[in-house]
Amino acid sequence: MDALLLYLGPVILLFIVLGFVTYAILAERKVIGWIQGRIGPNQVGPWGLLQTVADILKLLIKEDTIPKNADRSLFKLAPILAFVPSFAVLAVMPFSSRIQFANIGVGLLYYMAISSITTIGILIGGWASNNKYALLGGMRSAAQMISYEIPLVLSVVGIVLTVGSLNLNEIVAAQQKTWFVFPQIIGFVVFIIASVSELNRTPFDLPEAESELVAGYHVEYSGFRFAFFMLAEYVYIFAMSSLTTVLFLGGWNAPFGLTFLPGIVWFIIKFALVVFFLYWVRATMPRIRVDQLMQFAWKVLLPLALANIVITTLLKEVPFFTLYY
Amino acid sequence: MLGLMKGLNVTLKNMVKPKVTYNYPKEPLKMPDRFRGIQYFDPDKCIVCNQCVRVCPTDCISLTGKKNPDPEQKGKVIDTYDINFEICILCDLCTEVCPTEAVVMTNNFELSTYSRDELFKNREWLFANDENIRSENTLNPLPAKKPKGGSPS
Amino acid sequence: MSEEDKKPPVRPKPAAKKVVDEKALPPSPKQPVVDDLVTQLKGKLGERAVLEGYINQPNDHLPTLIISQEKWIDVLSILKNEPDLHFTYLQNASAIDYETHLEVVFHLHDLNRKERVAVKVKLDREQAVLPSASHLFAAANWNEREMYDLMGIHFTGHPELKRILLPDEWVGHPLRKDYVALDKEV
Amino acid sequence: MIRTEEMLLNVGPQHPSTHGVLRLLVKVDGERIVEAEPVIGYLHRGTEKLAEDLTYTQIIPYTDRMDYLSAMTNNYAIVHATEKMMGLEIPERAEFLRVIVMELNRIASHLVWMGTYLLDIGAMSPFLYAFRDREQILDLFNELCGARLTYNYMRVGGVKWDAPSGWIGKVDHFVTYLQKQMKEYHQLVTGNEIFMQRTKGIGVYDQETAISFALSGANLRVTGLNWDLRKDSPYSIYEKFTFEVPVGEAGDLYQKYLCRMREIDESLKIVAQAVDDFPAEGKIMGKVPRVLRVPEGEVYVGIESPRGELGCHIVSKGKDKPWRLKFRRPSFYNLQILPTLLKDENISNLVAILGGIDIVLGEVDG
Repeated sequence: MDALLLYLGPVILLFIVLGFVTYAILAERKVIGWIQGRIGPNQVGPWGLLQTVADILKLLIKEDTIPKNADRSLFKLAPILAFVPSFAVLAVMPFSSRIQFANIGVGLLYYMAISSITTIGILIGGWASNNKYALLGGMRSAAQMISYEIPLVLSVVGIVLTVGSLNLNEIVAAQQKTWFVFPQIIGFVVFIIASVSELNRTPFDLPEAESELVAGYHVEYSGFRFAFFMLAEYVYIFAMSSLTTVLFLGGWNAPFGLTFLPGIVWFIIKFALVVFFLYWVRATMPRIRVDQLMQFAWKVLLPLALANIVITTLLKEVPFFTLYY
Repeated sequence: MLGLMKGLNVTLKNMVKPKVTYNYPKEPLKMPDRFRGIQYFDPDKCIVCNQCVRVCPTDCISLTGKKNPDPEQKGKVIDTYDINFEICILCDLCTEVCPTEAVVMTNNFELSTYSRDELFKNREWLFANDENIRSENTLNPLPAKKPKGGSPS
Repeated sequence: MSEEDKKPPVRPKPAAKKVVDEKALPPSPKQPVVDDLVTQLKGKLGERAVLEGYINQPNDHLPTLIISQEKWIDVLSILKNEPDLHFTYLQNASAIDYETHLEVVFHLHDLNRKERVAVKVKLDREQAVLPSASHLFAAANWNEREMYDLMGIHFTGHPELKRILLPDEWVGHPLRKDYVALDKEV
Repeated sequence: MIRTEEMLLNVGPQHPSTHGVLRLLVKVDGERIVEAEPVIGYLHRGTEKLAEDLTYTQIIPYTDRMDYLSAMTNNYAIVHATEKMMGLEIPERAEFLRVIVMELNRIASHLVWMGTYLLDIGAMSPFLYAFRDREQILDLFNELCGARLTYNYMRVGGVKWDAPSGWIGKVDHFVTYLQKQMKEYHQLVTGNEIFMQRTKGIGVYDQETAISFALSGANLRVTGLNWDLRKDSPYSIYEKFTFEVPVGEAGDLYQKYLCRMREIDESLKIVAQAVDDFPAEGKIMGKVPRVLRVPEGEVYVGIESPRGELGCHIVSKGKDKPWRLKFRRPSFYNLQILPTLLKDENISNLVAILGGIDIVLGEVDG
């Protein structure tokens, strides 16, 4: 039974994630549509529920094109390299007190480490396409992801200091009284900004800035390979929203002692709010400029994240605050 | 930060506002009366004065007349009347000059076809296009027969 | 077109001037302006610099000068750089084919005094060559390319005289009256 | 400094941010632009040549297609030049209608500019909000003249249609509506820090450069020069209305944005005044001969289109067709400054600067 679950579990998760991606895309289009005074997709299926299914089907039956002067093997490798880490990071995510695949001691570190591999996939994709826009997009992506990984990691150091562990379960358990969003507010803001940037979403969607670089690193991709890039992007939304929930919003813990709902439901509610916030930001903000993006990471976010660490360590020793830190 | 917050507030408020899109093509779009759509042509009214052909800026109208079959009557009657909708820009000048309102605008605007050849509309097709005809048309009415015409002053 | 062919004019006259003559309009309030301009330019560049100066009455009494081809750049430079003239704004640049000759018109504007002047130069149709004014007016650059492209006037000293609106391999200059389109249907 | 290899990037003619079919040959060093050369003419339809074979009335629908975002001003340019040559009197009601539609069209055009500009910079929603509000203007035009973009509304001597019953009231209603909406735009865009960062101090040029390149419209006014043909060489009945000419100082993109937004406010003021003073009745066509024969001569008139000075230069030989018709197309003049502005800029600024000029390719290419 355990062995069966060991193999079957990830498959089930994969389908859950695919289902999420399908409806996350639809929800994004719907939400942005409503914000913009439109209805959003409503033609395929009731309320457009089958729209993404139709889109994916279209992508699957599309001709598989590879540009003549592209580096064929790298061109094929890139989408896989971009997608696999996005799914692999889900292994350590505690969705509820019982649903988790790998409860490892360095869960947080594992997440951060594995997710950076995607950058290589994007860079390879941009380079192998042999297209100037793709190259620019790939370069931007590499610069951006590397710059923003540092504030992202540093912003959660405060939590690690408080909990004294990198294990995600222990981090959730430590939030039974107070969610970390309150004591770690600076860390939270830095984390949210850096994570939006890691996700390559507006206002940090420079690698695929459609009004500048047409589509950026995936400009030459079509059909199934393009679907993989899209899939990676949305699985990361799934992963990053989960991580935000786990780190700052108390994971499966119920707020105000409202324990009549099971932990997983609370997790989903918090998770959905984070996802909605991402859509909402996307519908509102313009795109930041590439040089300002770098300045922002190194000159604003990094000092803030460092200050947060210092404040956390100091407050840990102050009598009253020890309760929260 | 404040500006960004204000922006988020605006978008959130707009999310619950009523939507402005039309359910076209499921529900046909109602165009105002003056809308310049595909022409309707009434062969009985045409006096073959050729004004529409001369005024057309893109030369998309071609017509031929023949002698009136009724020997009592003078003048000509229309034989063929074609409008090439590949190049017609629906500028309204032909209906403006037509003294008898033989060619008038309708509110129909759907012209898409799978072949360019189908955009070449002849007299019969234009006569059959008799729905949603515009009420005001000519600026150039025949002096005696139509005292008020469509002159909008 | 054929009517014009039948009566070859001995000396080409500007079209606008005829209107003024025929209708015998009352003298324009702007007459002193144009007289002053003509004297000033003639004094600086010699009698032959300005061929004619008149008022284009229908066009809000627009002072109009006809410049000799040789002094074109000198006149423009004086009009632009003289402090009391200061026509720095190139409002419009057109080229016209009168069948007997070509004409280039620059409408200049002084934005401070709100004064306008039109300067014209007549060119031979076969050898339409004019020195470029793009170093005086940055806006003249593309305008001269457009005139070259559509009217076939060669501007000497232009930094990049090539076709601008039509493809580089186009044959002929379409705005010339004797231009024959290759494809009649288009 | 390390020298890197320069790369030739072909932006357009099919690119989301070139607003049509503009092509830019950009030499880039990393993301820095070394040199940019606009290639135009992809939308050249030879309007000026075609016009030589058309009567004055027939030219009007062709002008609709030049600056397709503000066809009313284009209509007016040609009819105004023709009327000036023929010395026609225009009935007051017709002039009022012309001013109302031209100012509404200016608002519509600026709204599209605002929306597409924000889209270039990466914000999606302002684009749809702007189109939502512009749609109301297009509906008004549709009701007035039966078309949403290619109006063909003005005629030599007046306008084609009188206002349908209730139309003036709708215009008045719209003015109030848009004045409210403008506040929302300012909340959404004007104070947005990212937008300010993207536009403040970018694409700056001084007044002398602007005059030398013969820029016009907001592109000229942003350098601090108060120059608006509606004020400085008044045409139609603009002298009757009180309005201000918004002027910038810094000459950067943010000021340009503010200028255009304030121009919308001023246009709304003009429309509101015109609606209030709208003559209860009157003719909409002056005394015009059936066949328009323009006396021999030439005339150049410039009017203030949303993009700048739209001029019409007619040379007539006394026929019913112009001997030569030349349009001073403001986008064509304004685009010329682009290579100068793009030098040593970042690629992200390319779209911001290009968008700031506000070109319509139908007009650039004639």
